[in-house]
Amino acid sequence: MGHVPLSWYLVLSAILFVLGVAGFVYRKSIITVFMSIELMLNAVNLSFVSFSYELRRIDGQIFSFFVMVVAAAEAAVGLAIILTIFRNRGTLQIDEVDSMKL
Amino acid sequence: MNFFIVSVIKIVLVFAVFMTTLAYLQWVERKVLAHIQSRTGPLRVGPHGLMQPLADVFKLLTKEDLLPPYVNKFFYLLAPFIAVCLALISISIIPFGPEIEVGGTRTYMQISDVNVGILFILAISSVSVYGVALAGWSSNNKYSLMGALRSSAQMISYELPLTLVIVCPLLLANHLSLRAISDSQAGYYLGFIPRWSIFQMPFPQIFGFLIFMVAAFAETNRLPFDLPEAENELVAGFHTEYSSMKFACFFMSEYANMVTITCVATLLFLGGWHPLFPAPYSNWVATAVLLFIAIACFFQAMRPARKRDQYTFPFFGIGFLILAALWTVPSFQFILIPIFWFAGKVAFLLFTYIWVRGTLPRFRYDQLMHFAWTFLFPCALLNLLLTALFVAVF
Amino acid sequence: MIDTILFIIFAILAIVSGFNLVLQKHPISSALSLIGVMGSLAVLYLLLGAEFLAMAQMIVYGGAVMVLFVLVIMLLNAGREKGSTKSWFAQIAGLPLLLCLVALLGFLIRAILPPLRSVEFGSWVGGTAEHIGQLLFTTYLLPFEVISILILIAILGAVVLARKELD
Amino acid sequence: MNLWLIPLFPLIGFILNGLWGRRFSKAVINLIGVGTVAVSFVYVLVVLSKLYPLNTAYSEHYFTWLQSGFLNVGFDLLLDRLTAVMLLIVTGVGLLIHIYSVGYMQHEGGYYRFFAYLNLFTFFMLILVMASNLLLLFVGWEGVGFCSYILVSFYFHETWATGAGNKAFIVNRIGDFGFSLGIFLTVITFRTLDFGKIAAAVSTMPVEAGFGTLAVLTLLLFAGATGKSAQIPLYVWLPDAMAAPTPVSALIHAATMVTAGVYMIARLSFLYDHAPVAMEIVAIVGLFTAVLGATIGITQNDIKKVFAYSTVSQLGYMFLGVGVGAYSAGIFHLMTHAFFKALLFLGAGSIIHGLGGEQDLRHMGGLRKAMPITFVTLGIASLAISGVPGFSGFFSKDAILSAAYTHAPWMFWIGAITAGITAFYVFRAYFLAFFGSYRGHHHPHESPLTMTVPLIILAAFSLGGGYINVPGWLSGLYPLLEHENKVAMIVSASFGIIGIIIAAFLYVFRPGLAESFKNKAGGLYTLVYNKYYVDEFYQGAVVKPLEAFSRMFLWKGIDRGIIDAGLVNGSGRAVRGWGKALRHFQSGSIRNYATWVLAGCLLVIFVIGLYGGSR
Repeated sequence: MGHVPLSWYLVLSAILFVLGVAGFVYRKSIITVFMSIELMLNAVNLSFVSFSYELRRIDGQIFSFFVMVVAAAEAAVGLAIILTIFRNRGTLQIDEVDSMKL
Repeated sequence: MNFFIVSVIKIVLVFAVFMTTLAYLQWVERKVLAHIQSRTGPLRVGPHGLMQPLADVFKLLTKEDLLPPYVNKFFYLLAPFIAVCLALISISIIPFGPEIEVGGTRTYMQISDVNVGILFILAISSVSVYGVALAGWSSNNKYSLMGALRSSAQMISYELPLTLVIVCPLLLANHLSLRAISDSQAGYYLGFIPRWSIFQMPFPQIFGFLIFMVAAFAETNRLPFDLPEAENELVAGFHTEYSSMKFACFFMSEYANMVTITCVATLLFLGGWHPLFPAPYSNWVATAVLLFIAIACFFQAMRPARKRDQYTFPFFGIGFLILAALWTVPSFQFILIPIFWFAGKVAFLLFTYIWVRGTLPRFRYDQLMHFAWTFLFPCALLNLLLTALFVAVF
Repeated sequence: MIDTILFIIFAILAIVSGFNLVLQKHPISSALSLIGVMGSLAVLYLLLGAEFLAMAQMIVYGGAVMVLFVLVIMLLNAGREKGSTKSWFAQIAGLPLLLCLVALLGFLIRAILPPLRSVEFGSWVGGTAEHIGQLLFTTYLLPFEVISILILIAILGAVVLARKELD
Repeated sequence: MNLWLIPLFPLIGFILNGLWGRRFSKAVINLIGVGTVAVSFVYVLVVLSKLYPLNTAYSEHYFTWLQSGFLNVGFDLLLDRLTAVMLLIVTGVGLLIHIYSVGYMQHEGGYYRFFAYLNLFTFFMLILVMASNLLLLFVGWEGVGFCSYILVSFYFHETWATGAGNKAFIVNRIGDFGFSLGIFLTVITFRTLDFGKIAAAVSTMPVEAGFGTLAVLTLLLFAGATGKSAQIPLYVWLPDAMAAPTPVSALIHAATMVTAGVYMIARLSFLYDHAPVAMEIVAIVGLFTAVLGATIGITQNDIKKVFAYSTVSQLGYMFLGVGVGAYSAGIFHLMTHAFFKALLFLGAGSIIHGLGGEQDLRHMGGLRKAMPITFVTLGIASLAISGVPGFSGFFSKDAILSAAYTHAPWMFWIGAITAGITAFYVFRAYFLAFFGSYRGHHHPHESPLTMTVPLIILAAFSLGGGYINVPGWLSGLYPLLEHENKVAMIVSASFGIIGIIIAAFLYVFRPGLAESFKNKAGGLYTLVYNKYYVDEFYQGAVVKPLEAFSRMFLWKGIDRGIIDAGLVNGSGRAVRGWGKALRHFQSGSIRNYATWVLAGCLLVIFVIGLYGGSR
């Protein structure tokens, strides 16, 4: 058994990303949709780290790090928004939050 | 292949010692608390209740494994598992002593040395919230949920000062590996002041150490910060609905966390296995202490408080004499002396845990959070700033 | 050898957790699945020589972000999802589009990328704390400072949003 | 040598007075306003004394102003003998007029504003005369134009003042349009704007026989000059510009700015020399302007208007001079004219000041006792402008007329007759003001010392300025081509003296006779009195059609029809229509939006994968 080619990591990243997109499109709870976004971010992070390995440069990891930090900030604000939505509307179903329309 | 064999031996050894320590830590706690409160503590099972931990294990194993209705089964079963696993994992990177050579094989007195050891500890401790949170939520019980939420909030809040204060010894040591941090504290100022972090120039971390200990108490949900399991308000907090072995898991994880965090405190602040005194004297401290204990045992045997003491204490005395002799054998000293110092420091800190528990009353929840955010956090921040400043300047 | 085994184990764990995230109906199951994905990814980062990032992944994602999610789920007592027919376009077009995405990504990885090196555990450890710190505080100092301001703003925003209205 | 210091001082004065003048006391404003010009004048003297013989041009390069393709325009200042004359006129006469203003403006509002503007004008005028390339000259050119505008509109609360300012500005715009076209043509033709380089380039070209590029170029530049220097057909603004305070009329509209056109042609003499057709046109335009100005001057009753038309007429002489190739004679006349015309205006200002604002000749008379200094100095100026031998005007006018005689005798004869008319109308005004009995109501009094001292100094120069051998000084630049022409000299001088005698006869000895002549002339008099109806003709032939065209075509056709209806409302309607169509996509469902985003991303990835990503 040899070593794993790096493209496997990229394939894994792609799979996770697609799963994240699927979660975003098909899940109906705001929180889960939000988690799907985090999944997508994680998938992209894996790509960053993989390419960082390929190029032997750690800039990719730095970007990954920034993505993490932004995700943390986003989670803080996003969950606060979710809390507010729940307080005002008493629901977490994403399809019921649809008053911004014609 | 050699690496695997050595690793397996080390894992078995550490695991055995660690589990025994956990079991007897509980015995020690009950004994010390009892004596603080002028009681005697466990006495019945074995001499001085020494068999009590074993009996407890049997009791918990043989109890009926109750599964309450209305709980979320999967998470209800998962929670104690998570808790105990995460608690036990951290010990794998704690170094107990320097690099040694046994039978031509050089190895560390540590299961594995990790470059980012301290980050690993932080990662594990931050993830260990899940055990508590899930347990409380899956129990489907408002007391449990309240306990879980409180516990989670408390652990997250106190993690901040804890992390900030950990950074200070890292600044002094300039490394993330626990072994390297400990080694950076070897040596003495003026020939007698140990170069431990709490004494280390340019900015002694005494305040850092105190903040760390306070935060560690909260982090392990121990008195005076054991709000999650405040019996009189929340019945028993997040593990109200747990019984038998599942309860034991939580119990074990609490003690394991205690031991881990005192080990970390020792490594970060108290110089790890590096002795308090310079080389020739420190070699005999262990022997002297053990001899003193042995003599005390014999002395106690001559004036027994109870009848059977006159039979048991001489045995203890002989045991301690043998141990003292063991520490004088030069071919064992290179292993035993670091272990003595490390174990001694950890034991002292653990005793402090119990001591505090026996002395201080419990905080109110709002006081607890208030204390964390408005006192401990700014203090830790200030400490960090000053340390960074001094490190940068000198 | 060992890295191949580790990769396979954790890749499978990540994919299974990812599927679980999408398929489970209860938010908390999804959240735990996501934690599983993140833990697996942390191990994969270690394999790729990004040890600092692996620990950061555990501390930030595992210990902070996901704890927040779990707490919010518990606090709001979010239950199982209900079916909905409002988003008709997502229901109809979602699956074909997803398949297109899979096909496109697969095609891109296969067709466009040149052959990449294979991953050997320990052959290159670039992401030590030292290297990351050096780069972070020299080349990327400005983004770093900007992002710390971003975090500060996020904290304030979260406090303002989540605060109970005082009458 | 730091030539840049010369224009810098007035600029400093402008900045100080302009920004903080409101808070300064009058003494401080005087110190700044007059002092900066005085420093500048002294510095000019210092520079000239250091560079004295100034046989070759001296120039300084400061920085590259524009670098665009082949065109490289530097901020360069130039000092040669021509510039030296102009510098002395601008700073010297300018200084005297500044001093005079202290007295004249004493009781006017906007005191600090006036001095700030004057300083700014001085700055731009200095830039104009020191510029080493056409573009920098144009900066000064436009700058003085702007200053002229704000000074004509100085009494901005009066409609007639702002109207006159607007007229001056707009008429100048027409000329400057030609001037800028001339600059563009210069850039195209010579690929440079530097005077020295143009001269070098032109010297290799043959003299143009017909109507070629150089003729067009020089005539375009001359169009600018007709605007700035009030020649036919753009002279109409200058008489109206008398709405400005009298020192402004003296400085800007007599001594300096209006002569910029003459200076420009003298500066670019190498170009005009190569375009004889243009020269001929310049000479003819100058000649007819001289006649026109002089004839209108006879009939005017406003003392400043008389002098204004006299300025138009004298500028015509200068253009006649440069047009026939006697550049040095033109510049000579420019200088003497600066002296005596400034003196005439300042004297008129002194009268107006003494009479409390009265400008109408019919309400003056017999002022020689009340204002002795003004009487004497103004008399010297009148003699000078009439070309009486011995006075400065005689020398310069004679130089021009001699050259004209050499060039074409008919020009000389018309010029000489005009000189007689000039003498007549100037002395008409002089006699009406100082002789006879007083016909006004205000009690006349002599002006203060700050006003009379400049008058006396200028009178001295008007008297003796002719002995300064300007053609000799400029002989290095412009070879002396006119030889001494005794006949011309005697004829023109005698025409001037005859004009004076007629004026004396009509207005001093037989006052009633003038009235009867007026009545007899009838229609002719009305025609001339109404300035040949040129303003009315312009109004009917240019302004009205332009207004109609603008209203009917530009406003209703293009602005309302195409821009408003088509572009503005049309784009609004298009957006609304698209909005109506696209709003069905706004379903409020986040998941639908996400799916759309996904579709868009797929498109982008697809396109990148197809075209961009392949290596």
